[in-house]
Amino acid sequence: MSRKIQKILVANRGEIACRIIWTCKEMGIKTVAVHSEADRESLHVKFADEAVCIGPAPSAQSYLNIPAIISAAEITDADAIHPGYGFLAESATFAKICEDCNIKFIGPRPDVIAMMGDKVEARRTMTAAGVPILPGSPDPIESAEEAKALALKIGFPVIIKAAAGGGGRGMRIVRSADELASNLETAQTEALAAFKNGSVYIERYVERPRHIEIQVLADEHNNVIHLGERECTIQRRHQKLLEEAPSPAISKELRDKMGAVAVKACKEIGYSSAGTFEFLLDEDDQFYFMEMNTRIQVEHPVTEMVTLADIVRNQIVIATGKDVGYTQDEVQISGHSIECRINAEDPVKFTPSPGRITAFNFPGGPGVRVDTAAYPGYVVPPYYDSMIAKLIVHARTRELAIARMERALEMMVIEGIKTTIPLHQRIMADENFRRGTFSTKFMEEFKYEV
Amino acid sequence: MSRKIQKILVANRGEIACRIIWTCKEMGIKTVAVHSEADRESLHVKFADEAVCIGPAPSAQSYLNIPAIISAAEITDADAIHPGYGFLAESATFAKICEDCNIKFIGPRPDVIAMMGDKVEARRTMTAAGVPILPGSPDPIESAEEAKALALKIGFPVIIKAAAGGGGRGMRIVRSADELASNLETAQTEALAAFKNGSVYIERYVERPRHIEIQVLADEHNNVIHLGERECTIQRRHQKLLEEAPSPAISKELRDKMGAVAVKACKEIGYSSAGTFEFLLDEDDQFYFMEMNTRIQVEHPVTEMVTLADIVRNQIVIATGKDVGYTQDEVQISGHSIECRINAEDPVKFTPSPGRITAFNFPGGPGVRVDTAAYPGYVVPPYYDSMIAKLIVHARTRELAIARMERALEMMVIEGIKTTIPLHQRIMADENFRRGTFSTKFMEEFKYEV
Amino acid sequence: MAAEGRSFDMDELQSLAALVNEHGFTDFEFENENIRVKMSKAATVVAAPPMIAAPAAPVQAAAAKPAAASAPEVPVDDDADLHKITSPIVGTFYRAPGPDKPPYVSEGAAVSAETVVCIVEAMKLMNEIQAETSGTIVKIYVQDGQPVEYGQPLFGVKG
Amino acid sequence: MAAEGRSFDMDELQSLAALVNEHGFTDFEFENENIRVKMSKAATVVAAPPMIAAPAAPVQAAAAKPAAASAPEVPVDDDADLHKITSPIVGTFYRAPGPDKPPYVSEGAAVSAETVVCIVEAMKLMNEIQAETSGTIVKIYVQDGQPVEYGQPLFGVKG
Repeated sequence: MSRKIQKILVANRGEIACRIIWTCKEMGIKTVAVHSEADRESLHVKFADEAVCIGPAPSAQSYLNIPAIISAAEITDADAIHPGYGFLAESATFAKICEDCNIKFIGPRPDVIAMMGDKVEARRTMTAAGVPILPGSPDPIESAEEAKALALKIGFPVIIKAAAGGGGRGMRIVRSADELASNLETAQTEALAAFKNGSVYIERYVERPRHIEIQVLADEHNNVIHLGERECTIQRRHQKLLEEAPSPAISKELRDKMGAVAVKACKEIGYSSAGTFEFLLDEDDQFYFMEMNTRIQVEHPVTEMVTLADIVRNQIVIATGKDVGYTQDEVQISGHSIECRINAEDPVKFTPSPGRITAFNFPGGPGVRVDTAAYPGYVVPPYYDSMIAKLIVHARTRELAIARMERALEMMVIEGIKTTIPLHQRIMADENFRRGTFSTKFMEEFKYEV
Repeated sequence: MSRKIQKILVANRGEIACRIIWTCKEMGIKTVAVHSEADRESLHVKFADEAVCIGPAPSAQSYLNIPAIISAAEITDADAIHPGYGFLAESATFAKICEDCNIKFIGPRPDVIAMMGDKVEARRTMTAAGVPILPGSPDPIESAEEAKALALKIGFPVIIKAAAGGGGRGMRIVRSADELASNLETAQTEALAAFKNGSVYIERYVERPRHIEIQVLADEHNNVIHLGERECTIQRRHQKLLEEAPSPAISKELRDKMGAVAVKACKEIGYSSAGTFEFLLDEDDQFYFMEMNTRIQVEHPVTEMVTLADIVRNQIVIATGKDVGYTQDEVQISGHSIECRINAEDPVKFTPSPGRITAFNFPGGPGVRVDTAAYPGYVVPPYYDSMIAKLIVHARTRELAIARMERALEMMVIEGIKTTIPLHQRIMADENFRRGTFSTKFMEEFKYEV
Repeated sequence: MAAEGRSFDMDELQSLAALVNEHGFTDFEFENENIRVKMSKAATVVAAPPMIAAPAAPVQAAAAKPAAASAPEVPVDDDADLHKITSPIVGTFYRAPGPDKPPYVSEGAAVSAETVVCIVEAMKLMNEIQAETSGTIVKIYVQDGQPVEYGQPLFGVKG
Repeated sequence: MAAEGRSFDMDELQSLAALVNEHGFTDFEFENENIRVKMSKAATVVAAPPMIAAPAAPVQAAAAKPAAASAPEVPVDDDADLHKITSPIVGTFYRAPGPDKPPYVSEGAAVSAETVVCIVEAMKLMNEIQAETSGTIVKIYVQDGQPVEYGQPLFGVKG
C-alpha cells in the first residue's frame, strides 16, 4: 500500500525537529512545527512552513500533550506526524491515536512499539527470534545448589543481584564456584537488611562491557537491511556522551553477524521503519540484547556519515509504504565518524546551564557536521533536555576523525552558557579513548583535570 | 628525503587560509597567518597560532609582497609556506625564493610551475607526454589550400580565429570543406579591418564543450594517483560558479582513461604535490588538454567529499617528502557532491557588494559543508576577490545532492550584503542543470528571472 | 533560604541582579526549591535579529497566529487596555453551538466568568470556552471556523 | 546621477539614510560609478562580539604585535599624544648598525625627518629606517633584536 505524505507535523523541538524539517525540505514535503510558549524563538519554528503553539512551557502540557498535537495536525491538514526521539516517540498510545485519527505515525506499528516497551515481553520475543540474551535467572534463587547449577550453566563470572534492590547493596560478583555459597548468603542477608526482601537472582557478569547498537531499516514489505553498528560505550549515568561508527571493537565478521541477528529479528516481528538494537558486548565478542529503540536515535548522524544514508528520509519513504530502497550489498561503510553531544551543562559537575548564547561559532570545513537549533542570541530554556548541539565529524580513519573532532571542538566557540565542549576535549585527549580500549566504566575511571 | 614541517606560514587570506589552518590543526602543525591592514579582523588571523601584518590593504603591497612574506616566515621560524590559490600560488619566482631561503614551498618544484605557466611550453610538454591537445595550427594560415588540408586533417567543424584578435571579429565557424574558402577570406578581411592584421589560424571547433578537470596527487617518489574528475562547466566569463563531482557526463571508463592520461603526464614531468589537469570535453567524449593548475583549486572540496581525501593534508604530507599514502585502488568515489561559490555580488548584475554582514546563518545537518572566513559582523573588504563562502553538499545521488543544495541555500541566510545565493537557487531549479545536459554556454543561455 | 527575620535575602538578589546585568540578559528566570525569581529588562538596542529567514511560504494557519510564525518583533498591540480571552487549547473556533444557531456572544455582550463565549473543537470534541472574566465583549479576533493555537486571543473584554 | 542643477540628489540620500536606520546599521558604505556614501552611527549597545576564540597558544611574536593577534578590543593607547614612527616592513628590529656599535637614537634624542633611527632586517638586507618626522624620541616600543610587523610602532616622538 502506498500513501501520499505531503505535510508532516514534527512533534518535537530542538535539533531533531530541525533535522526532520531539513529532510522534509529536501523531499518537497511541507512541515508544521509545534512548540510550547517557551520555544517561540526556536529555529524549528522559524524554518517550518507553519507553526502552532500547543501549550505552556512544561512538556506535560505541550510536547507530551497528545490532544493538542493531534488538533494541531488536524487544523493544519498534516497527513503524517514525525515524533523524533524522546517525548512521544515511543508511546504506543500516541501511535495508536494517530492511526485512529487517520494520521500516519512515522514509526513502527503501535503493537510493535508496545511490545518493545515491555522489557519482559521484548526479551521473550527476542529470545524466540534467536537473538542472544544475557544468560541468567529472572526468577529468585533459593538455594546454594540451585545457584551453583545455574552459575555453572551460564558460566563465571556471575553477578548476584537483589531482586528488590539497587545501588550495589545485595550485589556480589562471583568468579568461581567455590566462592558462590558464601557470597549468596551474604547477598541474601544484605538484601534482607537493605530492602526487607532477601530475594536475589543471578546473571552473567560482563567485566568490561561495551554498548554497541545496530541500526536497521525495515519496510512494510519485509525488506530489512542494517547500516552497521554504532559505538555508544562512553556514557555517564546511562546517558550517552559521544558515539562513533564504526566501533573500534567490531570486526567485519562481527558486524555481519550482529547485523544478521538484528535483521532476522525484524523480519520475525514484522518491524517497519528505522530501529535500533542495543547490545552489550563482552571482551570475547559475545553480544547480548538489551533493548530495541523503535525510533530515530540521537546518534543516528554517525551512521549517516559513514553510509551516506539519510535515515529520516528512509523513515519517511518507508512510511509512504514504499520499499526501503537499497539492498544490504549497497550499504558500504566508508571512513570513521564521531559525534559529541554538546550539552548546556557544567563540564565537570554536569549541572544544567540554561541561558542566552551570546556567541556561537559554527565550525566548518572538511568532514564537519553540526546539527543544532541554537544560534547567537538564542536562549536555552530551562525546561527541556540540555543538549543544544551535536558536533559530528567524518574522516578516513578513526585517528584522523579524532584529530578532526579536536579541531572542530576548538572552533566551536559558545559563549554565555557553560557547555560540555571542554569535557569532550579531554575525552579526545584520553589515552584509553584514543586506543579504543574502553568499557562502560570509562567515565567512572576518567579524571577530568582542569 | 624526509623533512620535518612544524610550522606553516599561510600566504593567503579568506576561506582558503582558514581551510589550510584547519588541516594544520588536525596535523598538530603550528600556523602563522599573514594579513594586510584590511584583514585584521579576519578569521584566519584569529584561528592561527601567530599572525603578522605584512602591509596595507592593496594586494600588491601585502599578499603579493614577497619580501614581506618571506620576512614574516623568517621572524616566526616557519619552515614551510602554503600559498593557497591565487596571489603567489603559481609564481615560480616565489617558489624559487622560498627554496633559496630554505623554506619549503608547499607545491611542485619552481621549474615545473614555470613550465606549466607558459602555455606554449605546457602544450608542447603535454603533447610529448601523450596528452591529447585540441587539434589546430598555432601558426597563421596563408592560403585556402593550406586551410583545406589542415581542416580535413583535424576534422569539421573548425573555427577560424584572428591571430591578433578577440571578441568574435575575424572569427568564423566552418562546418564543411565547401564553406571554407569563402569564410577564410571573410575572416581575413574582418581581421585586417578590426586589428590591422589579417592573420588567422584554424582549430577544431567544439560545439558544446564541457570543462572537466582531473585531480592528481603526486609525491617525490613518482607515486601518482588521481581522485577522479570535477565538473566545472558552469562558468560566467571564465569564472567558475559551481562545481560537481563526479561529472554527470563522465562514465567510469572515461574517468579511468582521463585519469590515466593525467597520471602518466605527471610521472613524465616529475610532478609532485596536488595538481589539476583542465580538459575540454566534447559531445563525443573526446577530451583535450587546456592547462594544468599547479596548486590547490577553489573547488577541491567536492573531490574531498566523494573520496574522503583531505587534499591540503595530502599536499603537506607530500611536502615532507613522504609517500602520497594511498594507491589508486583505494580511491573510491562515493555519492555526489556540489559546491556553490557564494560571492558578495549582485546575483543579477554581478557587481561587487562589499560591506558588513549583519546576519549569517550557517546551514547544518546531513551532508552540508561550509568553508568560509565570514561571520556575523564581518566586513567584506572591497580590495579582494568577492567569494565569501563555499557551500558544499554531499548525498547518495546527484538528484539528492541538488535537493540538499536547495535546502542548504535556503538556510544560508546572509544579510547586509548582496550575494549570489539567489542565482544558485535559480541554477538548481533550471531544467538543463537538473538533467545534467549543459555546456560552457550554460550561463549565456540562462535566464535569471526574478 | 532567607536570612533570619527577613522574608528574603537581599544579598542573594543583588548578586542575581548583578549576574543578569553583567550578561546583558533581557529576561532571566530562576527557580529552585527555595525561591523563584524573574527579572526582565527592555533591551535598549535590538541586537541583530536572529539570523533566520521568515517562513518561506505563507502558512495556512497564518491568519490565526500572526506572531507565532514571523520574525521576532515587538508587536504593536492596539488593544493593550483590553483583557483577552485566549484559547486554552488548539483547535477550531466556533462562535455558535451549531451551524443554524445564534452565536454565544457578539460585540457589546456583557459576560461574567461562567459565560460560555465560544466552542473550540479539538479531536471531534466540542469544548465550551468560558469567559473567566466579567465585562463587555468589545472585539472578536477570530473568524468563525478558523483554527486557533494555544494562547491565541479570541475576544477583547472591557472590564 | 544628480538631478539637474544640483550637486547631489537629496531624495536618494534620504532613502539611503532611511534604509540604514531601518536595519539598525552602525556603519554603511556605498560606492558606485556615480557616488560614494559613508554613514556611521555610534551603537548605543555593543553587539555580541565576533564569535571567535583568541589564539589558542600565546604567539611567539606576541610581544611584537599585541593588537594583531588578540581578540578585537579597543586598545588603550597611553601615548595617544605621541607621533609614532612605525615599521614600513616586516623584519627584525635593530637599534644599532652593528652589535658593538652605539644605538642610532636613544630616549631624549632629537630627530629630523632624515635621521636614521634604526635598522629593520628583512631577507638578510639591513634597511635603514628614517624618522620621517622631527621632534624628540620619548619612547622606544621594541627591544633590540625583536621581530616587527608592518605598521608596528617603533618609536614615540614628541613634536
